[in-house]
Amino acid sequence: MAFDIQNIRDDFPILGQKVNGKPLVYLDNAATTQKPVSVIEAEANVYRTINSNIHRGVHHLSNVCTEVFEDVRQKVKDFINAPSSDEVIFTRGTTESVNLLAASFGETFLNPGDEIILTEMEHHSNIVPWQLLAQRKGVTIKVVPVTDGGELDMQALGEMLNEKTRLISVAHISNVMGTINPVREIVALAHAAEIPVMIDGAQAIHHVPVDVQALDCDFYVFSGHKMYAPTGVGVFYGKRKWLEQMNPYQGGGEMIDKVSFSGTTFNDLPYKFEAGTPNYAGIIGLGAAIDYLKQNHLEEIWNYEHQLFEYALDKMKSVSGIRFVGEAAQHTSVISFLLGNSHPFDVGTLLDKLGFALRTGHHCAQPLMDRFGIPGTVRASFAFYNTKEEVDHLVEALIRVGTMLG
Amino acid sequence: MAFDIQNIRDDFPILGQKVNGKPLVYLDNAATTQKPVSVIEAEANVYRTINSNIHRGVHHLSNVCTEVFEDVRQKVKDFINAPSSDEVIFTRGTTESVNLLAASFGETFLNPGDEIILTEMEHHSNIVPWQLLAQRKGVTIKVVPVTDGGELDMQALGEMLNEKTRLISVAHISNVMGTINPVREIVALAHAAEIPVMIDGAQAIHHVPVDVQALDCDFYVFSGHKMYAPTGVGVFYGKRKWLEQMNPYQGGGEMIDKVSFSGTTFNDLPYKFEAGTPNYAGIIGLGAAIDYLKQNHLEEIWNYEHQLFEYALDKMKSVSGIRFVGEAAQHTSVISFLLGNSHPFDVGTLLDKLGFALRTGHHCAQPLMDRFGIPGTVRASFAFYNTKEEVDHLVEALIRVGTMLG
Amino acid sequence: MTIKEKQEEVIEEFSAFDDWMDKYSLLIELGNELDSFDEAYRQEQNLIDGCQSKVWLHAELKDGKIDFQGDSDAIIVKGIVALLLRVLSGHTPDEILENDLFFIDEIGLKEHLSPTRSNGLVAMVKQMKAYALAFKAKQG
Amino acid sequence: MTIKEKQEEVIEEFSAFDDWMDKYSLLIELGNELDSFDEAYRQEQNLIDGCQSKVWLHAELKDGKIDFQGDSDAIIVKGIVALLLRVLSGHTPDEILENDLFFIDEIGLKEHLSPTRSNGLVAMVKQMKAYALAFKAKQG
Ligand SMILES: Cc1ncc(COP(=O)(O)O)c(C=O)c1O
Ligand SMILES: Cc1ncc(COP(=O)(O)O)c(C=O)c1O
Repeated sequence: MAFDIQNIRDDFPILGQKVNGKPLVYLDNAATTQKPVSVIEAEANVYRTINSNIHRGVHHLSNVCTEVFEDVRQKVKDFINAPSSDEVIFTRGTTESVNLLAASFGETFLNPGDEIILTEMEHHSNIVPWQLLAQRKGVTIKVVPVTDGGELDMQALGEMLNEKTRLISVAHISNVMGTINPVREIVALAHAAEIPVMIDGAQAIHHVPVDVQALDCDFYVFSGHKMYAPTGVGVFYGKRKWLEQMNPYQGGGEMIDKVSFSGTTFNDLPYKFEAGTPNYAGIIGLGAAIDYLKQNHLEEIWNYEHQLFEYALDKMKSVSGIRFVGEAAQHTSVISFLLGNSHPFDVGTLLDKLGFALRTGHHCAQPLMDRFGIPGTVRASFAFYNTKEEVDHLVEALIRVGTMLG
Repeated sequence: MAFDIQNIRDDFPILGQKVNGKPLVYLDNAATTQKPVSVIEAEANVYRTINSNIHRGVHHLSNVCTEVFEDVRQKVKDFINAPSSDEVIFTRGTTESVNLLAASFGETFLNPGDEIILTEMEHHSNIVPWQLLAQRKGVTIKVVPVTDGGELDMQALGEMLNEKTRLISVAHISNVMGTINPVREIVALAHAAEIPVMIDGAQAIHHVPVDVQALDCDFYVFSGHKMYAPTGVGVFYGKRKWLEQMNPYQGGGEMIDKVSFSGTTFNDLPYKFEAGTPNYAGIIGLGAAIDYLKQNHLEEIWNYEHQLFEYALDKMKSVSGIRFVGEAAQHTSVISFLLGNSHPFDVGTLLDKLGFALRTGHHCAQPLMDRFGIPGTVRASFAFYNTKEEVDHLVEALIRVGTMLG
Repeated sequence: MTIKEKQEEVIEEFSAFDDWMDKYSLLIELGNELDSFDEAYRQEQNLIDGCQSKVWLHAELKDGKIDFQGDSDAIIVKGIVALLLRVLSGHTPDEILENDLFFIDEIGLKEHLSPTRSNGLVAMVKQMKAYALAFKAKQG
Repeated sequence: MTIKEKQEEVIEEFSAFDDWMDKYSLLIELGNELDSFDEAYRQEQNLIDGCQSKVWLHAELKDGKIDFQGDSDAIIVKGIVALLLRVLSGHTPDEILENDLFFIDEIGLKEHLSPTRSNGLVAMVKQMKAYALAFKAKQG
């Protein structure tokens, strides 16, 4: 079946916009993706037809809404091939998922002097929760360096592991450089030393196959809004053996079994980690996003994205003065660059006037900027609704902008 | 201007539904409210027209989306009359807001032996976060008893205050009984002893005027989904003097100023407490909900609800064998009751078959159920789109159900 | 009667009613008529706490057949318990394990046996099958 | 020229251009032509870190008038800085405090002075007004 880009684009109403009088070229997909009609309507239809607070209701709407909601847990389980939907916990986003792990795993298992390993290419959301925990708990953070090419220094990682290491937390894919990290190898290495691994899948879940059993990772987290689903939805996957031992995360409705002032007991998985009314309408939107991706054949989406990326990289190389930040062999459709000595803000601002939406700045990865000694980059990140024509126009625009900025 | 109930109902698409062949009578508003078209469309339109990750973008969509998002902060500030929009922090819901306070205020100010005061009528979301904190920190929880009539024992509260008390956290309105607590008096009492007060406004924000400056409360929290806005949105209001001193809550994007592995500094208010991509589409929906309420004249909505409540209470008294749980003088439109010795589940199930959506069970307030020695209640909770005719039908249905259950 | 025949009998009985309220009247009647639960068995280990309602279940093997006793604090749930006992009690572990329970769907009570319902009935059916498995294992 | 007249002059200059890219070419030119910032003033306390770009601002009172110097690491921001200096530098604190800055809106650069933009310009304008207030207070 051919991948029909025009059909695909028609599914995303926002793509027809004009910006500053120019057709919108949306290349800020690593920040957030656009939503197909089916996702927008799935969420709106919750409110139009079944809206009711979920769980423990005896009335019709509540039961229907609960079933549709719980179906999504099943869909997520299938999407990441988790052993059980009990291991799929809904959060507000990747950031909350990492904070959940830092709070629950941290409170349960970490003690002063323990070490956790992060990398120099992590997003702030996979750094700051650990720094806050480190302060509270007297834990030390070790940082795997990044090579000039934008890859993890695996040898350094190997040397960092020791008997004090309690956790490795690493991005599956860098949000700045698109580097695909060798997460399977990292898990194997860590497990040899009986150390659990969390993978930050925010940039991976929609671009590469994710099979948590094949990866054998202990935790895997991602955001809905970066995979064509609504905002305010995230997933925290954890192996049952950890989830059962971990302290609960937040307190509130849903996550309890019995509450009394003399003692409270907690609900079973996954509810133990889901306090309060969840964003069920948004989560039902996530279910629709998964359906949409499957209907459009994930393999084809990934192939298309990969071709588009290769095409873009090749074309962009021709822009005079362009410097790429991160040129890893394993790469998804995220390209960070600088144009001569121009400030990323200037490049981004001019591109905006030509209709292009790109992100500039440190991309919430300041340690990586420091590593390369740069204040920021311009980042073009592609999704499967982008086209080769858009790439061509981008290249023309870059040449024009480069000339203007001298 | 007359309050036109038919126009109002037309704004809520779900209300036209049939359930089990009967017209839906939705009386589960304390669990979650229905959404007007303007809210549903506001959220959908974000995705159709301006969706882009907010803050720090240089491109058009990102700027527009950021402005619309930040406008809502202003709307919430005005709605609760906060001194500054910097004191308005967006969360996932009431539950997360309480957990935020427990984590940040708790970590910053509480020490072993300190006491915090809750009440017997709190929702689990205003109990369990404090229990988890108490365990971590060696803090003691004191509990204000509830009278037979369903009011707070204010004398007991007064006697509980002492030099070890660090915080009072109390519901503005009980989600089970509709009791309006004398929060202004509680704040005055507490402030005389220099103790801060958090008010759980989940059941109040849309039913009574809330002016945080008039209340002089230190913290006020509520959920969007209970005030006609989307799921996955909550508000945490806090006085600047506390917010500035409190440790950050979660780590991640947005809440930082500078990140490096040698030391991280945090962003200004309100961002210091907002880690990660917020649920901006849902939050923009909250803005639309506030606009909708204002367009329909809050005073008229409250008056109508109050009349409806008085009408309902009066009519329901005529049902033989009915027992009300909580009969406070100050009351919103929430009525908990039991029918003879019938189990709430049976009453709720039969009512459902007649088209009525009511909630049964402990309503996430088990300590209150224990207080009254009951397993649960049946709860009818009204919103301004409910009608006297619906009340009449409910009363007929209750009589029928009462007879069936004997 | 086989489990299948008993189920068909129940379906037949309920087919007389079009109206939900009539079906529920019958359930309430069945609940009220259910043999009283032996108080000696009203113990923690026989309790299934469904949050909205409680279910008690006791099982014994007599002459190779399982004798179930059950109860609930909610009368509608108790009516469904009565139906489940009528259909499954007095059968061998093998029979219980081999037969699907199709009557619940057919008489329109499926929603009460959905895993998202917190009335204890899903857990009760699972528990009945678990007893059958356990007794079967014991018999060898 | 008064602040008002200067603003009108800027608007006049920009009105020649319909196309965004031409406007930005002019801004870039203005940025490139801006008097170089005295390196002695490139200090922490003169830095406004707008996250996307940095702005430096120095102010001195000379003969009752404020002499501003400014810079930015982004050339477009620097162009806007140049315009702000041209309009406000060399005026008395009172003049600076009394005059609204309407030219930014008129020439279509409003978005760069939105509080949600993180380029440092909003903070810079605030800072210029704050200097005017401070010098006014000092003069008594
Ligand atoms: C690798 C990575 N981790 C974490 C995050 C944070 O995700 P969110 O803002 O949705 O919580 C992002 C998103 O920018 C990301 O790219
Ligand atoms: C008084 C009260 N507090 C807290 C909550 C929890 O709200 P949420 O589930 O939206 O976090 C509720 C909602 O049921 C409530 O009624």
